[in-house]
Amino acid sequence: MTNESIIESLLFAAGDEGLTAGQIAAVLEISVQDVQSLVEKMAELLRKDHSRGVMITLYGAEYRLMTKKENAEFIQKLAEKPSPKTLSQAALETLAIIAYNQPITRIEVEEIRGVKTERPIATLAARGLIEEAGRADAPGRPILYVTTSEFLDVFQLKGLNELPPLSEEEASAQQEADLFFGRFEEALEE
Amino acid sequence: MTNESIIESLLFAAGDEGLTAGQIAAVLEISVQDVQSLVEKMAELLRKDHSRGVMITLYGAEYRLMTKKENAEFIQKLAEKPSPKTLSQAALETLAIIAYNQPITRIEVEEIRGVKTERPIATLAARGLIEEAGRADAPGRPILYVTTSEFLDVFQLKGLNELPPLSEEEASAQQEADLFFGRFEEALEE
Amino acid sequence: MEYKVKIDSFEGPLDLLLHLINQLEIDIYDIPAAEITNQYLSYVNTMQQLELDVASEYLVMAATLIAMKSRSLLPDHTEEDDEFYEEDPREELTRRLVEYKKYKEAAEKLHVLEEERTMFFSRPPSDHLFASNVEGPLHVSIYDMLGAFQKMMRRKKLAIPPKATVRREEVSVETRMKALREKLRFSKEPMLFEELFDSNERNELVVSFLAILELMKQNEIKILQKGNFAKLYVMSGGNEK
Repeated sequence: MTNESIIESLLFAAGDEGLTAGQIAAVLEISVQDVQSLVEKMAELLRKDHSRGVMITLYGAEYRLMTKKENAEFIQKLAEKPSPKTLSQAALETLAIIAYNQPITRIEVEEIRGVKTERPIATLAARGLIEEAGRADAPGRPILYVTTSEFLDVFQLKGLNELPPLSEEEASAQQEADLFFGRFEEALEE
Repeated sequence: MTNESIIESLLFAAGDEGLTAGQIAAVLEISVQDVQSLVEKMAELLRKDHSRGVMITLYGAEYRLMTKKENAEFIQKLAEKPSPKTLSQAALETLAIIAYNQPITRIEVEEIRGVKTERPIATLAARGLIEEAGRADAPGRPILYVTTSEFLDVFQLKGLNELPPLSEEEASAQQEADLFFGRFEEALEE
Repeated sequence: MEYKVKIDSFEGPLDLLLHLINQLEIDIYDIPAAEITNQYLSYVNTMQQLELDVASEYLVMAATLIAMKSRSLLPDHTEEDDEFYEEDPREELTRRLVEYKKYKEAAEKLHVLEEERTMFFSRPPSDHLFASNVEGPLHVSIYDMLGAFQKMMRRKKLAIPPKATVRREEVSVETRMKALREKLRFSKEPMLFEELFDSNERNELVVSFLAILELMKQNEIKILQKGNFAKLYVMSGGNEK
């Protein structure tokens, strides 16, 4: 694969946070200058190519892939159409993080998701699935969120302790060799 | 901007939520068939173009942009978290039995595996790979399990019809004979 | 301790039997009862000696095998023609093994697909997509939530250097006004005043505040407050009735 291909992969996976030329250079093992000229060339090609829907921006020190401004109206149109599921993946992710980590602030949720989470939180609050529960003892006193009884209702849980465990428990719980075991030994000895 | 450009923008914005052909069609105001053939053409171009780092996948009903497999090592170089653990042998066997026989009860799975299957089922449910789908019309009204859309995603399937075929080698004369005599026996018992 | 690991890794009696059949290179459709029973029992004995927990399923199978073996030692009292009417435990065992083997192999194929899938990465969906659906009954299950969570876990978060080295570019009031307009248009519902500030940097706070004032002045936005000290909400569309 070409360096252009790898850079596209990296910028795509990096999401809204983007990557610096230095980070890309470290991965490709080429100089920062080479990265800069490569990315500039890619950005130029993207700008000119009307069949492409993304562009590269330099925001602070980070390169980011973003959708082209010309297509914003179509993205908005998509945003206006209700999701085929009743909760979007973004909302479900956010809800899972809150459910398993409550009380939790929006910033903390965003750190886990790696993306802004204002709208999913607004949706979940409007749906009555989460609510505010005071403020964290942190700079800016951010709002803490918890799930509601409506959440338990919708997901048919008696309580939060009924949430399934998230990680695969290793087969450490020892299965007891039952009574049969003893009888079997006897049978063998006979 | 071209439809290709808009589709790229939409798929980019949707990220791993993905979009169905129907959702794209509604935004572009063209037919679902047109979307399908456009997206397929785009996917083909992406596959062939070594300067591109992303591809279009279809798991379940959703098209998604994903990084190409060839670039995985470069992304992993920068990744904060290790790859999630793949499923244990027990979980995979259980999942295979459920996938090919859904809906199915735990007892039926255990009959095939010849061993208790509570823990693998709990693991699979926690990973969102299987879900409950009502109860069987049998004594004790046991829970029926089916696979989810997340299952299709994890195993790169468009649908259940894309499951790898179960091995045919056992369809030997011997097994056919077994089948025949099995039916014959049943007939006799009636 | 490799031995222990190996024994521990069987997925039950059928898996162990398949292993033995493979090792002894015997025909799954013509299992020699005596040999397989002896081998099986020696494995189960080893498990006991190593003080592994031997699940009851292994012992049930042991009993079945012992029954099968003793049966094979008895003189065949059935007539040739009656052979198939006789319930042969070997046939039943073969059927179960063949059935189990099918899924064991399918599990291996699924594993290959699963491994390959971990090589593809996506990005998080944009914040403002699909989030506005707040009406109608909710048809969503805990499994949908877990599935979404797993999808998120599979995403790669790429490491970002410390923010200290980042220099913000200067943002003009005009640019900020445009951004705020867009943000409010996307949001449709009133947004919290605080939500309009993306950055905590002083320069940007000031520019954002000036932009909000300017938008108010131009009657493009409205600010709502329910009472003294209540939260400020901002919504667009001041100038359109």
